[in-house]
Amino acid sequence: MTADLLYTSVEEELRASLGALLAARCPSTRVLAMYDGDASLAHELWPAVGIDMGLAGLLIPESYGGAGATAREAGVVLEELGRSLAPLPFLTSSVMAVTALLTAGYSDTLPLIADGSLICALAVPLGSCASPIPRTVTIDGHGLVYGRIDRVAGLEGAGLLIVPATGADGEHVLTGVRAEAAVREQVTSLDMSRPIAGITFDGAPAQVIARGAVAETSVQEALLVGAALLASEQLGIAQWCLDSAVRYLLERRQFGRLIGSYQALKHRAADLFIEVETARAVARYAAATWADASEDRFVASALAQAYCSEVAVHAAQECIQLHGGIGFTWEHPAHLYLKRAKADQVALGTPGDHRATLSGLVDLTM
Amino acid sequence: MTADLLYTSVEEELRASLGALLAARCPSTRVLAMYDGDASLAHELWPAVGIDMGLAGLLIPESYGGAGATAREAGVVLEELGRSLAPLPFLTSSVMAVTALLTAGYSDTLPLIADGSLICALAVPLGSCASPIPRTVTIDGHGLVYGRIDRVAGLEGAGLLIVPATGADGEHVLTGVRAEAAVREQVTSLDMSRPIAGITFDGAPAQVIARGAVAETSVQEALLVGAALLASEQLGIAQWCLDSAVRYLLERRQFGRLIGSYQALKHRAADLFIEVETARAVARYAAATWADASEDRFVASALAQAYCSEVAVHAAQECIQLHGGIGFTWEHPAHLYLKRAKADQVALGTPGDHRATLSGLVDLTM
Amino acid sequence: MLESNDVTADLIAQVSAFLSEHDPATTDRFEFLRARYAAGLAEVHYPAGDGGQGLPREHQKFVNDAFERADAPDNAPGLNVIGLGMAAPTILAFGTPEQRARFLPALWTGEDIWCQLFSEPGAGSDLAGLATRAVRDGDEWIVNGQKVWTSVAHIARWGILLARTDPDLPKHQGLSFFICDMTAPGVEVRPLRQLTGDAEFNEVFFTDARIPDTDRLGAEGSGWAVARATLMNERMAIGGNVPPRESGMIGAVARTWREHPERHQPGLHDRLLQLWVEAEAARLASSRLQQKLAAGQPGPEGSAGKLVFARLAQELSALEVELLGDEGLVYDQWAPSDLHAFDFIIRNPAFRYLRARGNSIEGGTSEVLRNVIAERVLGLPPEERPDTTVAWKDLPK
Amino acid sequence: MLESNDVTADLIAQVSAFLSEHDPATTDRFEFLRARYAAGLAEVHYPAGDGGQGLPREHQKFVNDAFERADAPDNAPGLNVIGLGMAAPTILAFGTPEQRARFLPALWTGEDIWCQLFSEPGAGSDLAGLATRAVRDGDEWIVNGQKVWTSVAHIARWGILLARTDPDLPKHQGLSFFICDMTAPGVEVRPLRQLTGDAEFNEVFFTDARIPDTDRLGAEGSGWAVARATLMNERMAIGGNVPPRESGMIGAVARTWREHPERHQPGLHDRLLQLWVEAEAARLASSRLQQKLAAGQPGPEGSAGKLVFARLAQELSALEVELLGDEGLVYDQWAPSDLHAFDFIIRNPAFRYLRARGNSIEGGTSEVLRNVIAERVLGLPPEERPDTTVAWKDLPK
Repeated sequence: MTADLLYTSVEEELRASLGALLAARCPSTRVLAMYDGDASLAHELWPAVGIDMGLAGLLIPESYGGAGATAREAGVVLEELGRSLAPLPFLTSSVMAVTALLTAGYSDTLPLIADGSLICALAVPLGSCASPIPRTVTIDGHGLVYGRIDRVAGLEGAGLLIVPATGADGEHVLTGVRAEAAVREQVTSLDMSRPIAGITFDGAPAQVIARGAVAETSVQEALLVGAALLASEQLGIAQWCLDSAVRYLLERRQFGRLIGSYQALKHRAADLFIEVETARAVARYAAATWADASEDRFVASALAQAYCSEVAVHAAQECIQLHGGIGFTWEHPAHLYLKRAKADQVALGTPGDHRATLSGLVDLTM
Repeated sequence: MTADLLYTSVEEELRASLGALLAARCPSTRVLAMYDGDASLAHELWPAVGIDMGLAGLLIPESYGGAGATAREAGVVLEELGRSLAPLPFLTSSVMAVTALLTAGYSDTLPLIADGSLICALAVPLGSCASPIPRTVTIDGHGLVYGRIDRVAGLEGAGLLIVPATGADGEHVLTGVRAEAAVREQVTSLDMSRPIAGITFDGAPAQVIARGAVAETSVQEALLVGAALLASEQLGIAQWCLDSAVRYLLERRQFGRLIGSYQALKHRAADLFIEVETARAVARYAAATWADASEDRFVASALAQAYCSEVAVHAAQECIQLHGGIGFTWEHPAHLYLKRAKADQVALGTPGDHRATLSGLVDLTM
Repeated sequence: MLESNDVTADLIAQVSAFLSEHDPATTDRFEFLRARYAAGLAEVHYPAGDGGQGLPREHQKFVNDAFERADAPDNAPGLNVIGLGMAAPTILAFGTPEQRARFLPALWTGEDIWCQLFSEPGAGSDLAGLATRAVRDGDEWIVNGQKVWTSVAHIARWGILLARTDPDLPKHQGLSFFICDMTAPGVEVRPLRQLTGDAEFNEVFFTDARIPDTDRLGAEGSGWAVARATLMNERMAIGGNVPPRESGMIGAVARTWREHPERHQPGLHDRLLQLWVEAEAARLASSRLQQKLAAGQPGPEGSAGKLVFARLAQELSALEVELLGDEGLVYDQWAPSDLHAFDFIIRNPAFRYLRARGNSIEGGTSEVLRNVIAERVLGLPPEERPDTTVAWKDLPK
Repeated sequence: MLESNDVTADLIAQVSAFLSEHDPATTDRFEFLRARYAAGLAEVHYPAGDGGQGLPREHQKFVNDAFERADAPDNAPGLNVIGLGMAAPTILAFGTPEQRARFLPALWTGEDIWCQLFSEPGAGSDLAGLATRAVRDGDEWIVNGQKVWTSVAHIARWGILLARTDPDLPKHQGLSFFICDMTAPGVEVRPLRQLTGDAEFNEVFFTDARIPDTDRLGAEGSGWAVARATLMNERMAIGGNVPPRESGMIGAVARTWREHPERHQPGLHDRLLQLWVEAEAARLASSRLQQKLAAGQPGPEGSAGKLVFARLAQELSALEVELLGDEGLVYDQWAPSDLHAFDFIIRNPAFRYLRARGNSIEGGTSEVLRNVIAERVLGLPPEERPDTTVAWKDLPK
């Protein structure tokens, strides 16, 4: 295993500039407002992050106007998006949809994504795993799609939906449908910082992006690279929670002492630190295997979700508990991280789903 | 649920007299000696406990010379045996073998067990669960048994083996075989305070104790009441471990403070206290359901093993850790409790086996 | 036993006599309850003249049963938990005869709802560190400060208030205990929204609010002793009856499991069974504790029950969401609802998951409860307390 | 980089020259190693004249590789872990030129095995509280006391000893560091049996044992500083290479799982997979830590690795026994064996289960390591220490 698990200086610079931008323009009060129906943050932020910083096309080859970067840099971006809970379509459009299109060899839309004029979304339920490919939509002989997909993320601002469908003969068909052609039904969800909605197609006209094995692989790769990089978002969440908890332990006094001097709390903070640092190694490894197209990337993706999902949830839970009453309030941002962490735990497969995948990959079957 | 989960005054008296006897005559150094081949403790102790105190026949009706007591009193005895690790055939002979014989309606040997002149052993592997009944021995038309049973407990001093066998037609046959007719092969085991051995029958003459459904039920009841009451032994182990750990926390100083003043250790002791008190309720409930022939006794047995097994192991592990280096030495008795607790965890079914049983009983199936 | 039976028989006879004079079908609800209080049939363990007859508490259930059989209105105890469970015992223990006569009847009938004004933003686990000041001004006290986590403050007529009357004394010694008129000028109640979106609790702000000295409970400076008694009653009240198997959170998750076979996974199954085992074990432990209390063997082990309850509620609700996958993320509403925490079963799994986070914080954090068990049950040394001997005003804040 | 390559090339040339003068096939093993030490090819980062050339440590592997290619004998570093890993760096850092010349050659060749005499029955985590006394008597020190957890003491020629030379000073200030002749009169080594039945460690008793003052390492009273440096080297040594996937305990349990399909249960399966995930995650974390160290970003996170290693070893070995049921209870032998802790894979699951209990105690308990992380990495307040300013003799024992 020779993957570099550290951050390169380029990656550190990317983190610093994105982090500074988000610290200034994505305060937790704006994320909180999304729970009361104010979704304006996403629309304001994306031009700065996606277009001005060029992150919309981070993974798109330079020949199509993108930055030609790898999963490693995308992982760093996701760490910062996790740390700030910025409600952006980076994972859904710039990582997953782009991966599907690149794998399908369907390059027409890539320049539009790269220059920020188009946001895409892979139309699968948030909880989808790479196996089996989720397909609840059919495409008929006239190129019209029918069916419903529940709980899809990344639809805000999306112009094009990338929809895995079943052809008349049962064949996998990956289709592109204009967002206006679908009926969207918003879902009130635990995590309003990544909204989900049901979409229904009732004879919506679709382009065919790929067919057969290519269509299947395109969706699989998108879901797997999504799983690998979601781990970086989870790492960012966990890091915020650890930092926030430690800060509070050094600030709050009870019984005449800083609560950070109580050994039981110190030990819990130490355990959390270990988990976060371990999650960092796991998330970095997952990103590196996809950057290198390593054979181990399937193990690394499943490992990343099986491990980092749990760390993010645990960190968010501990963050609230260590804050005591204040952590239970609407006003304190800790709950926003709990909600995202819990949603991320089931997103792109639960830890149990990923352990089941691993069991086959590493020959530890029932 | 109306079962009395407290101890009656009769039970408290039984505990006090047995506890005093064991404190005087079963020091941990003698238990330790069993690991270096000195098994004399068992032979010395049983006359006092089994015969003089009359515990050999505790569950045997008075009409057969026993004490006519119930699973409740047997549970109290097992708590004390667990607390002292006394290497006695109470669980194997006085509880399990007696239950098998009573259920089979085979009363001939009961007076001999009650007066202490005979020790019996149910010849099943230590890890046996009630379902399926373990049977690796056959009985032929001449009443001779053939076969091998691995890792059987309670053979020391046993005169009669109660052997579940398969008849020529596949029928369940519960047989009695004189211990001399079997070849015994001692096993070096994790827990030398309850030795186990393999036994082989090569045409050993057997009496038939019961056949068919009665034979099957007799073994089942023996294994289930064993599981219910083993929980009391596990409670006794856990209680010793908690007491020992707390005593050390109040005695040992490091960095100028009693280690019991360190909050992380205090919290672990508190958690252990809760587990032990919960195990007490569970073990008492299991004993009460068998004493009352309650319908809930099958749930109670599985619950008792699924819960109390883990508590005993956890308590023993914590006891060693809280003792630090001294807990890792041969000289300190903590390891004797760890070894018994770990062996008890797999005895009469692992916690996983009992959870699987519960899943059927409480309608939570896969 | 015979004597006890006689007492019970006599009480049931009193109820019959009362009912023959006050027909529950035709009498106004509060009129009926006021008369019941006046007749000494409110709570038999209250003193004679104060709604009771000074009898042991265990007789009360026969009185209640007799009224229930007659379809008489009860005092809706669920709506005035703090009044009945905490304020009333404290007033009985520390109140003057005038205070008992003035406050208890309307408290017991439920005409007056009561709230508790103890916790502050800076004083949670460390309640005695509270900063709300009461300064004497003639026959009155002028109160300034802020309280938090006050349930029902928005509908409460009265509150029991712990405030600092002497900051020059060490923290536990400078406190006094008051009965506070929640409608008085300078008392402002604001809903406090929590992470579920609901506002089960309130913040209460005091700005030069005035409390007559006659509404002080117990001696000046004895507030901590009075508050400890109040909190002891809270802990007793948390005990109560043992629910049947598969009650509460385990029941909700077990139902979800049975209803969603398509989401079954072996790993989830084993975890569910483990939690089922722990929940049932905890239920038996509560049952044993109740039996101990009934047999007159009380102990501080009630803390253990709350600790375990919180952990199980959290693990079970977390499992339920995971079991349901993205379907488990669906939330009913973020706007504050009118439902109460104890309605959690009719809300959805994501709500239960969030609400359960509070179980290990409210009413004593799990960390404080572990300290209680370690110190009071196991006798381990107390935490270092640099704050108990210094004047409150000189403590670092 | 170019320069570094030059250094390496030069070293390889030196090895070639050395080998042409000392044929490993015909030279006596220790003679060969002594010559290698004298040639400055023992450890290139040792100083010139003391077995090395004062070069950066990373060049050493090229030297070792070159000797290995020539089938030359090595100094069997696995047999003298404490000597090479702890005593040697301490002697290099604090020893006089005479001490370096006297002790290092036979240490490095492995002719002399070394042991460490630090821990005592009353001083485990709190090492600085140790009670072994060294009293000056002219040019010598007279030592009395007891050490414990001393591995290889029974075959060691020398030991590094921490003893109290001034009980009137606070605990950390009254210690001195000695090199102790294990063959001297008054030094008695007794095997210490542990719960596995083995005796991996020893107790060492000092009864008026005499140590010349010339064998003191560092100034009188500076023993704590010297010992800290020694222990820092221990922590470094524990790091080392990252093993491949499924090494160690997870490998043993995974093999048992594959070999025993008849014992598979869904609950055990999911727990095994969870632990596989944690073990692999921990392996990646160690790998990342090594990369940080290699990139010159050292940190105290090594403690984290040991903590996680201990927990996983314990959980995995516990699972393995449970997986095997009563077959997992079989034990090979209770009489002390000649095998070492690192042979645990060839012993049985029950042995592994027992031996792993020590992983969270030896070399720093998990509790102490958590304190280290909380205080040194996260900056949380240190534990209250009533013992650092009082004279050692006045501390409660």
